[in-house]
Amino acid sequence: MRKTLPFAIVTGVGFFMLVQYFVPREEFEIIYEWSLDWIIVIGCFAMLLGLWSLTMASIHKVQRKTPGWGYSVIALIGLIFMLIVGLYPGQASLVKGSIFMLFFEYIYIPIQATMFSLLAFYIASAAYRAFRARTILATILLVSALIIMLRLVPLGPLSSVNQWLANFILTVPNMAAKRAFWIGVGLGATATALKIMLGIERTYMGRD
Amino acid sequence: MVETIGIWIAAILTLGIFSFLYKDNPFYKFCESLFVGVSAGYWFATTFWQVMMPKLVDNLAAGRWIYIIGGIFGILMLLRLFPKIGWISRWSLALVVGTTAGLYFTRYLVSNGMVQTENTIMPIFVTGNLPQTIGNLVIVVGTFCGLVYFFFSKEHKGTFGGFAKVGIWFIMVSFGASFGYTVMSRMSLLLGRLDYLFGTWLGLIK
Amino acid sequence: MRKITISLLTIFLLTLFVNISFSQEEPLPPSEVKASDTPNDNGHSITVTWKLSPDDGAGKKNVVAYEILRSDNPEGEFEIRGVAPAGESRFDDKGAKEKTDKNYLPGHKNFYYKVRAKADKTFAESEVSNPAFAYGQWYHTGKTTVLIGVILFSAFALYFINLARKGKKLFVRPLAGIEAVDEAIGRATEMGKPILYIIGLGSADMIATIASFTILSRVAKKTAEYQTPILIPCYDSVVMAVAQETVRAAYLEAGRPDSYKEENIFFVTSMQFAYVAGVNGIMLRERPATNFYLGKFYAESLILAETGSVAGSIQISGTDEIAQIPFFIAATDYTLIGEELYAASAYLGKEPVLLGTLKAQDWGKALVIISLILGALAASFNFQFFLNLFRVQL
Amino acid sequence: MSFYEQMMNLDRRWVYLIIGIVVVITAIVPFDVPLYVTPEVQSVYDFVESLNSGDILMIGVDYAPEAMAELHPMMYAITRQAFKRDVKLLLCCLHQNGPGMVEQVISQVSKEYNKVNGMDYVYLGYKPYPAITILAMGQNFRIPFPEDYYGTPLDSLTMMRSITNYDNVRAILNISAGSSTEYWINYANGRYNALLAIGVTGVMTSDYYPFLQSRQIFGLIGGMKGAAEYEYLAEKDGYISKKKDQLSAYKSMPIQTTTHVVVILFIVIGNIGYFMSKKKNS
Repeated sequence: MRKTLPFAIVTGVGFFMLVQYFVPREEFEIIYEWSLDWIIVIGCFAMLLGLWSLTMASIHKVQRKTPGWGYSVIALIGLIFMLIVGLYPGQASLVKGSIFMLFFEYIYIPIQATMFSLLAFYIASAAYRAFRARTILATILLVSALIIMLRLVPLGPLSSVNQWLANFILTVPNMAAKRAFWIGVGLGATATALKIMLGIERTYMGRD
Repeated sequence: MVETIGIWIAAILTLGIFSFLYKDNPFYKFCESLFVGVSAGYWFATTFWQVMMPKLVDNLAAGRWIYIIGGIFGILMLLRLFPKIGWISRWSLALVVGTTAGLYFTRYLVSNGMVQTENTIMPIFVTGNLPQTIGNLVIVVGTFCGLVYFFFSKEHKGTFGGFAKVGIWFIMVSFGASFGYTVMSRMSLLLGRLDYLFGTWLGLIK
Repeated sequence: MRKITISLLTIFLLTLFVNISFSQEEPLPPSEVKASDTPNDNGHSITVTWKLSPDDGAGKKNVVAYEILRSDNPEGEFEIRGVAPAGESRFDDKGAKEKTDKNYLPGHKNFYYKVRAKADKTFAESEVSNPAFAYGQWYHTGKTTVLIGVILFSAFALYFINLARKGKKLFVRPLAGIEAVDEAIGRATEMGKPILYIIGLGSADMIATIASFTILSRVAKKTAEYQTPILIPCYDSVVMAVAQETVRAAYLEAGRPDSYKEENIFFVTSMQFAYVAGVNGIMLRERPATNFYLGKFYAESLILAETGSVAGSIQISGTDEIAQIPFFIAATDYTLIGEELYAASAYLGKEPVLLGTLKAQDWGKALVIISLILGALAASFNFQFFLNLFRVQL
Repeated sequence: MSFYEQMMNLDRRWVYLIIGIVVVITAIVPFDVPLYVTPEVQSVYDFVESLNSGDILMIGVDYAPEAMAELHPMMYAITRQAFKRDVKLLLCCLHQNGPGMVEQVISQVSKEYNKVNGMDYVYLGYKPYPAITILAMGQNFRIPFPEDYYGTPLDSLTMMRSITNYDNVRAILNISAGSSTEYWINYANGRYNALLAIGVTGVMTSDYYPFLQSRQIFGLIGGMKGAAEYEYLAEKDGYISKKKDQLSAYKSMPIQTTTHVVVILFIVIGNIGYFMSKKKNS
């Protein structure tokens, strides 16, 4: 029960999903649709696990008075508050103008957008520190990035030369590399899926 | 009124996050904790209403009892919270992993393997069009070398190693191009934030 | 006399007028309307074909579209099921499979079709077609190429796994990112600091995430042996559950089940940048000696990697998300590129069966290379047959 | 520590500060940047120019508010150009968080040009599973979208009477920040031979250039720069105007240029430092 059943399930549903790809019949299609929905439902229940983990971790920090426990209190308050105003009013909480959505708009969105915009600084810093022509590979990466970036800089008569070069990079070597990359990923993913279905790769699922 | 207060709060939180660029500080820590808490609450409530309700509750209410299976496996998942019977939750994990492994087997083989191969098959010789001929030739050679780079069971030595080397060069060119283009997107994001601070909040620019 | 002339003239003019206004006569109807089950489907669709109306095409009496009508009784009332543009001679009358759907088309029930050639204001109807019913198929004939691919690939894999089981040594070339793993764990142990392992933003069902679990399992086993704590902040609750299982099993295998701490594998939040904010905090406050970023990553990759580098950690990254690899290359110490991420578990485990599948992947690539070369030649010389082999129907 | 070594180990906060200062200064003192219009943007613009009044253009809008900065300018410029030329628009949205935003754009622009919903444009709304939806629309728009965004059955919309599937639209423009673009290319173009052009975020641009080479798309508007080029063309022909503040991407080009110059300089300086300190050590 503990050991065998999970792998029987993996192999069973795995092969069913493989077979249904080739069978257009209605019965297969319906089971396929159900399984996808079941997985979504399982994910919904699993949300509770996440919530539990987050809450318990914060409570532990507060109880043990670990350094910075006050911030855990803030996280907890934010969480509980959002749950109350998000769940208690029913689906009305998702309507624009509700307290829930106001919090989303004026707290979540601005922080989210600002975190995202930090990338503007980080990309500059990464360019400064990491783009050094240490090896041939690093040099190629750097030169290709420079050519693309120069597209945004008016270079006068050189502009059209650079445009041509950038266009060549994007349509020829870029395409070849991406194709090779994607084909490799495709085969690797297929192999991983096969390993799971055959039960060769089972590290992800406990052993006791 | 609500809007004005909202904009002020948003602007202050924006500054709090930016302060992280200087160094980790209590202001940032406050914003971070608030952000984590609020986002988790938002995520839970919206998923509950937008996914859980239509996928499980509405289906059951409409008499589609088969959905109870999803519910049962979902509840089994929660047994993880009880160490003694936590192992039962593996059945649910098995269902999730098994289903998608079966799906991905063909999905990746088709969309990444076969479709990409099909797209790469192109005539090398295009009569009367030298640039295109050269371009196509380089693409085929580049894809070939790129694939050689990803060979794991053969040592990259000799001619084979040479191909692999050219392959990783091609890949690096492509990564450089990605990087170069992304700079633009990231700067746009920063502009958006500054627009908010100086325009929406302070009203300095229009 | 004059009166008669006028009335005659009126009649003449009228007929002329009528003639002009009706000069757009009915077009000729389409012919040979045939109905049959749509192949390769779930059994709720009927394909209708017809011969174009002779008035279809440029310079003729303007058929603008065809309307397809259906009835379950050849004499009964027909309802419009769809429109096909002029020049088209085929229509799939695709229905829904749910009985409750408005558009439900029952299988195994006879239907009759008519096709109406529409001109601007008038139309002409064809004869009623033969009866046809829809039924589902057991095999999708358009997917044979895929089936061959699946069989070939599985055969390669099984063959090499078998070979490996029999004890044949399979060579794998070294990967810098993998060789750095041991060193990175060792460094954390020396410094007495934890290891941070980030599985990324993927859900538990993504291949990159699964590949990351398999690497995590080997890494966790080593951390168990070295007694170095491993922190895993998670973005997805199912991923968290799987990660807990994985690490618990690894500790058990290493013979250190008591050192396993479930609270070290915890959930942060499922919103991209909030997660990043939380992880940033962990990096700066716990100061892990080593950060692993393995799995599915999006825009946050650079924020994580830069913060990690501020914190002075050694960083090993890997993802199959092509747009993020440049940033990992720039900001972390070692990067596994695409397929290397999937291969990593075989490298770390050195289990023969896993190496066997690596070999199968290589053979897959060899096959692709051969097809590429043959295909390029075929395309250069216009061998359409060979090109069609790769076409996959959906 | 030598000067070069110091330069090499410059605290990253200086880098942040310089970027910040440059952005703020350029925002205060803007200047005109000469713009090189790339052929892949020009061809999208020329295509819309070539449409006659009454022709139907389909726009698949697949982005969420996060990508608004880069993609909204394209969306606005194209809809304005189309409406001014009396081209009819058919819109759909395949991004979960996008439908409301698309509605805002189309209702605003349609008001500017007195266009009527159902006659001059139809907004189909949102459906999940982009691949399936795109395939189904190739058969008939009514399969995934029996009703439009506002709940009106498609058959009762005047504009939809002559429209069944991709065959009835002159071309599809996909403005997208996600993977749905791949499906538009593989299915709408690959399976149904629809004429397709795309507008994507800067991050995605290099991924989609290859499809230009293989002629699966006839044009590509990449990120803020592509949007600025489009706005530049549209302004020249009088479809949008600077006075009404309708050139948001073009307006940000000075900042894009200066920041790019700074990033390029960082790379160059970093490398000079690297080589000089290496020389010294050896």
